[in-house]
Amino acid sequence: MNPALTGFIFLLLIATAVSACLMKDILSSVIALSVFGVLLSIVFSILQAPDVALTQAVINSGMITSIFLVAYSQTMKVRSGEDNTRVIKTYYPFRTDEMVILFICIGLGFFLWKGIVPMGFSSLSGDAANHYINFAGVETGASNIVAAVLFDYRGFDTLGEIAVIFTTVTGISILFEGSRYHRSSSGLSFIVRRSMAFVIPLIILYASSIVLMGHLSPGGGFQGGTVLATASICFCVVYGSSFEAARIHPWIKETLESTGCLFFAGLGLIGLCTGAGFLANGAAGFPLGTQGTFISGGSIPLLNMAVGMKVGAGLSSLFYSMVKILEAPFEGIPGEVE
Amino acid sequence: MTMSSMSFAAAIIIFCTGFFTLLTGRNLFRMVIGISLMEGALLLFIITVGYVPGGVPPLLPLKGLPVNPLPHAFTLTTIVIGASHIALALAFVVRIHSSYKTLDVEKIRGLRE
Amino acid sequence: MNLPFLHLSLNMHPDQISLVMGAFAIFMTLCSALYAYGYGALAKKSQARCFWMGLWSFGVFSFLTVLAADWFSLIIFLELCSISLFLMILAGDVKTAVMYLLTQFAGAGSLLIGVSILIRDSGTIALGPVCPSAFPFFLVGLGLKAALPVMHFWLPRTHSMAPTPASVLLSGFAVKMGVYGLIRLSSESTAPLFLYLGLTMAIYGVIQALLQHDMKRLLAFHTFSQLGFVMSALGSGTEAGIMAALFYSLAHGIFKGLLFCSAGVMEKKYDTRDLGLLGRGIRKDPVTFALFLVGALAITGFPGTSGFLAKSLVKETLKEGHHVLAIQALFLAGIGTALSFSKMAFYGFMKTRPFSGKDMEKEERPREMKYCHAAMLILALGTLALGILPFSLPRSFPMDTRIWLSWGNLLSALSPIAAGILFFTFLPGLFRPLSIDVPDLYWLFSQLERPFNLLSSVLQQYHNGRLPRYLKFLLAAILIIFLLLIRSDQ
Amino acid sequence: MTPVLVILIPLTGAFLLPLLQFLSRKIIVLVVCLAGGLSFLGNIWGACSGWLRPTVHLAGGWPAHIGIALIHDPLSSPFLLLAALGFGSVLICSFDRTEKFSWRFHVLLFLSWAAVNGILSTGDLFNLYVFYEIFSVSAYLLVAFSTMEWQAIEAGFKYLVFGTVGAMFFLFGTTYLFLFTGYLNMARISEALMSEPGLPVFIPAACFFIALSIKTGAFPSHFWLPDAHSSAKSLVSALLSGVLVMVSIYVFIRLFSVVFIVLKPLVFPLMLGTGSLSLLTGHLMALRQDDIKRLLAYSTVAHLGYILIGLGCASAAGFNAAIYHAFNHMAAKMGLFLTAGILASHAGTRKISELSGLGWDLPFVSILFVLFTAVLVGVPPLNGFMSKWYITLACVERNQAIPALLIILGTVISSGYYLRIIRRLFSGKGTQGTSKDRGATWYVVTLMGVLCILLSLLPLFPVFTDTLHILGNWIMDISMYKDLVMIP
Repeated sequence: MNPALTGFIFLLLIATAVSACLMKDILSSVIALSVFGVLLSIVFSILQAPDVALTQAVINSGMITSIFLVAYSQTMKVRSGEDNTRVIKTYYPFRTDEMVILFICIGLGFFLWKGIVPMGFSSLSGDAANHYINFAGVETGASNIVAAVLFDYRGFDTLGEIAVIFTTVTGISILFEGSRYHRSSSGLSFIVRRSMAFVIPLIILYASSIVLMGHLSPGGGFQGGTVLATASICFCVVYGSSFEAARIHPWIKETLESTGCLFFAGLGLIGLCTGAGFLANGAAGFPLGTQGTFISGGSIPLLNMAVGMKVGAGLSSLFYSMVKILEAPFEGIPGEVE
Repeated sequence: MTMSSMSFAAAIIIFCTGFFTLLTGRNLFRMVIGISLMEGALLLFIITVGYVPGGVPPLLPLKGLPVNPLPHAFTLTTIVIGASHIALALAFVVRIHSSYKTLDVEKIRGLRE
Repeated sequence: MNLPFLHLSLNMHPDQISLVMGAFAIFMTLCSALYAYGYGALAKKSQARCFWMGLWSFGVFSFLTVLAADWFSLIIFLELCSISLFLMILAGDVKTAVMYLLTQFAGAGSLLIGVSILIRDSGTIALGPVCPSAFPFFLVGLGLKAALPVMHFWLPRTHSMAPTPASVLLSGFAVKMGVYGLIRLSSESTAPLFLYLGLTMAIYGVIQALLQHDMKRLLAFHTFSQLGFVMSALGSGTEAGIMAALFYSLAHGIFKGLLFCSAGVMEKKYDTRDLGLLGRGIRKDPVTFALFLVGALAITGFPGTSGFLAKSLVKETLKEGHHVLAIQALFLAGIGTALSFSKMAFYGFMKTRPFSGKDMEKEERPREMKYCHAAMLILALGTLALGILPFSLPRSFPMDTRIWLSWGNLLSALSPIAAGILFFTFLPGLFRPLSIDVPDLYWLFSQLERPFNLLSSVLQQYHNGRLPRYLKFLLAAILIIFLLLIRSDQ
Repeated sequence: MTPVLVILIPLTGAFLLPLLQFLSRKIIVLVVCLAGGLSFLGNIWGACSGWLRPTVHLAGGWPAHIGIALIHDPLSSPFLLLAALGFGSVLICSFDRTEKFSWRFHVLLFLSWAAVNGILSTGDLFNLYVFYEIFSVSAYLLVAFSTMEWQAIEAGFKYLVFGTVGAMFFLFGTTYLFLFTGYLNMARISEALMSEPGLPVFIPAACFFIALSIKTGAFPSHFWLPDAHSSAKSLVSALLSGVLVMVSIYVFIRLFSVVFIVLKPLVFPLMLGTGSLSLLTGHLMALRQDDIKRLLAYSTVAHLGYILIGLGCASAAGFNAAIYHAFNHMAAKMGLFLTAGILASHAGTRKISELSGLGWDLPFVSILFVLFTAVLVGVPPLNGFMSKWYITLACVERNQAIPALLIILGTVISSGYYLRIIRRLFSGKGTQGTSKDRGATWYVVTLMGVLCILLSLLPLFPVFTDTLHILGNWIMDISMYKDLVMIP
């Protein structure tokens, strides 16, 4: 790729980051952050990481931005006695202490830079990487080496990862336990709602293709699951927040999520039972199939499905927990606030 | 400048920007934005570690020397974990706002001494 | 490295000194218990429970302390003794008790560091002289227990504020355990240091005692001064010196216990310890006065009492070491002792009470007071027995006892007493009890908590709940860690 | 049974609970008890097998440098035991009558249990990070669990911000090490770093040091700790102070004794300094507290200082002492937090100045409180004294005078502030007369008291000294660990 163009994209990336830092209005900052996320996913694809680019686009710039906006709108609801100032101060010119912090941050950056200089920015290093590249196809049957690493070689990490999402979802539903759905929102106009009805199945189809083809092409359970969750966010935006809750009860989502997790763990236990080790794939007797065909990769598609189920249900219930209105009583501001 | 060095530099600069935002932002949202920027920078950093000049994506069949797939697997995990952090932080922000009625972090100091 | 706990602890190997001290510990505990039974001043049931628990555990632990064969177990039991005493003092005054405990913990800590240095440097922790690198820690630690100069700041307050039975044990045995440690520590090289410390203590204690108006504080300073005698005996650095120090501690423990007991009885009777407010005890309570007199004579070294023998022993050992100056200093201290006990006897017992209009005498409880008197009687008999027994059993004592009965020795023992009494008779105005407390080092050490308070209030200002500020500290710390590591890397 | 089950049992318990949420409470309780009991047994088994015969499980059957190896060795086994005791007691406490039963709480509890076991078992750096994040996220949420309290939310947020920064530095360190060596397995990284001198290893070392000191709550980044530990529910505070903090200590030991073995003379003095400062700060701050739980939280900072000083000695004796102290601190601090919770709920306030006379109302609990404080202060025959003495010995052995003196100073200061509470407890008169309310917490507190006494008795047996010896040797001599991981 043209180095000048690459350089420009990097500059743009930095510029969006700085603008997310400096913009006066929070909403503008959030939008800048979203742009930053998209640019980052472009950079990832430049860096030959399609899987990551997809995930970044879906999760960071899609899901997280929407959660940002939900949180923002939650805090902007006017209540009596509320401090409504959104912008607390202007950010330029910098105060002295901010200058000091800036310099210290630059110093930190200098040290971090020092760590990579002697490496000379080279090459594929390590036995592990070589092994993956040379043997992943044979040993796991998957075409997507990243999926092979993620679900087979280092499948245990992935178990941990879904546990992190599980924890977060549980936690957020704890944090918003005393809340209920907002009734007033009736969604957008009729035309939008009808056209959405056509789009939603396509989104779900797309999501399931990402999930099911995870072992063949970039994508997989995380990405597909997030797209699924996006469908449910669309429901919320287009039909109003109480619609989806009425159709799909939160309990169903929690059940789906838990089932996904248990499915993953169960697949791992099969490997353990056959004596090949937890989350073993070919060694545990999963048919590896022909590499490049749909039925290949042993347990990887199954794991992808489990993860997709889990992530989709988890993220949408996370979103719905945040959309609900807090009913927490005003507890008074502790201590004296200047 | 090579691709890697540019990328590393960008990652470190963005990380410092994020840290700066976290430290100086008085609004809770801005702090979360700072965290988010730091996470993004970290992702870029990890991906760059696995980058090989002239590499191809790690998809079989290979059409050349592929980049290191291990950092990609990392990054996927990190993205999800980072997203969890941010979602959790935002949930906390909403909760704090409902009890303190403010987003100014300097005023959120019920616990002290 | 071998982690030393089991091989070393609970290591009991008593020699003669230990056995004597052990017997003495039991004796003192029992006397104190008897006295406390009669004393009964503890208002609340909980306090009394606390006190008795402390007393009996003190008996056990102090016995174990002196039996220990290595420094580590000695320290452990010593600290347990401190806790028992803490419980006992708690029944009197909480603040004093806390102060006492903190002091003793600091001492024990210093001792423990000393022991760990000992393990590192000499490999053995058997009782005995220690290597020079560990010596300062031992000196500080044992000094805090034995109230060496500067480290004695806790002593007057503790002795005066504690309930009297606790004071009896404090002065009678607790301080002696420190001395016991110092006895074990002493060697040729430490002798001069101990001698000078001892002389300082003897003189300073007497001067302070003369200025006191609180009976128990006065006695406390005398404890300090008498410990000076013990230390100067150790200062001779000989076997005989150690013998003398040991004997002196025993004798002092008994008669000081007796003196505290009588002060306690007076306090109980008149509800005050102020010498300016007391008096007339000689007529109201002649028994107490008589017993007090035995103690007072003993502490001044009147022939026939244990004090006489002890002082003679100390003098003897100092003479052998040709420490003429030391003998003279001790002579001066002896005069001071006689003076201050004349003062105590006069103002405490003989003088007519100034506020006779309001009779503050309490209802007596004769039956229980009897136990007090019994305990005092035992102590008095002990004093006399220690004074006479060595003469009747010459072989049981390592030195020839008869030479002390020479006229010269008797004269030198009697002359400071006579001088003291004479001074007191002719210059009574000088020694009238003051109405103010004379400052001691305690004030200085009560300021010790100031820097800590200051520091913690400064720290508190930084824990002010401001998250950005916390993060700034974090950033600074990150940079410092990077800098430290990069510097040492290059 | 393999190390993986030790992680999997609590994890499955956590995943299972949401499915049961509409079933009757009895069934949920039964499942919780079952999962808890199995996890407890699993931890005990892991500890025993790790001690007697170090075991390696290769997840997916791949060799350690390609896949992930889970290892139970003599270093992880004491911590597994500690986790079993801590989590087990908190699980029992959660059935107390005064606690509102909530299955979500148990989900978080099991998740953090699984995460702790994962951290203790894994031999892979990135896997460690993942488990660390489950652990951290569940810890933030456990802190914030009582959602109606503003303190809990604020503390949770502060903890989250600190923890996230720490996690990022952790990941930076991991990435640098991966950049340098191409491995993620700790033993492999260590080997590779040894064979390739000249790399700027200090940068990942600094990153890890920062990350771990944030996660532990050591001096410059301890600010979140008192907030979090004092605002959470009592049993959560007990868990945080007793177990979760110690897990970070484990990571400290593991990382700096295995991975950064080349930097040994650089990092450990730093740890000593951090430990000394934490000790001083914690004690001095505790001196001025009027909130009993906050005081205890600051005391946790101080005790972290003790442990870090022990580690900083970088000798077998120091590591032993630190681990022994971790146990003692766990038993005593958990007991203290739980008793403080009982006392505070009885008094209706957490202010020390308003606890007067509670000692007469709740004599048993108060006496246990005194016992626990005595352990933490270091009263001679008790275990706290023993471990402090070992730490002092280790310091003196390495010629570190200042930390040794600080330990003594800390003892004096801490006895000062604990005596203040005790004095307040037993001053004045009781109000309601002796209370005989015995909830589950009461039994756990008793258990902790018994545990303290058992731990105090341990040094009386020569076996204990030998055990510590083996442990110290294992930590100091990492070749055994490397052999274990790299051969299969």
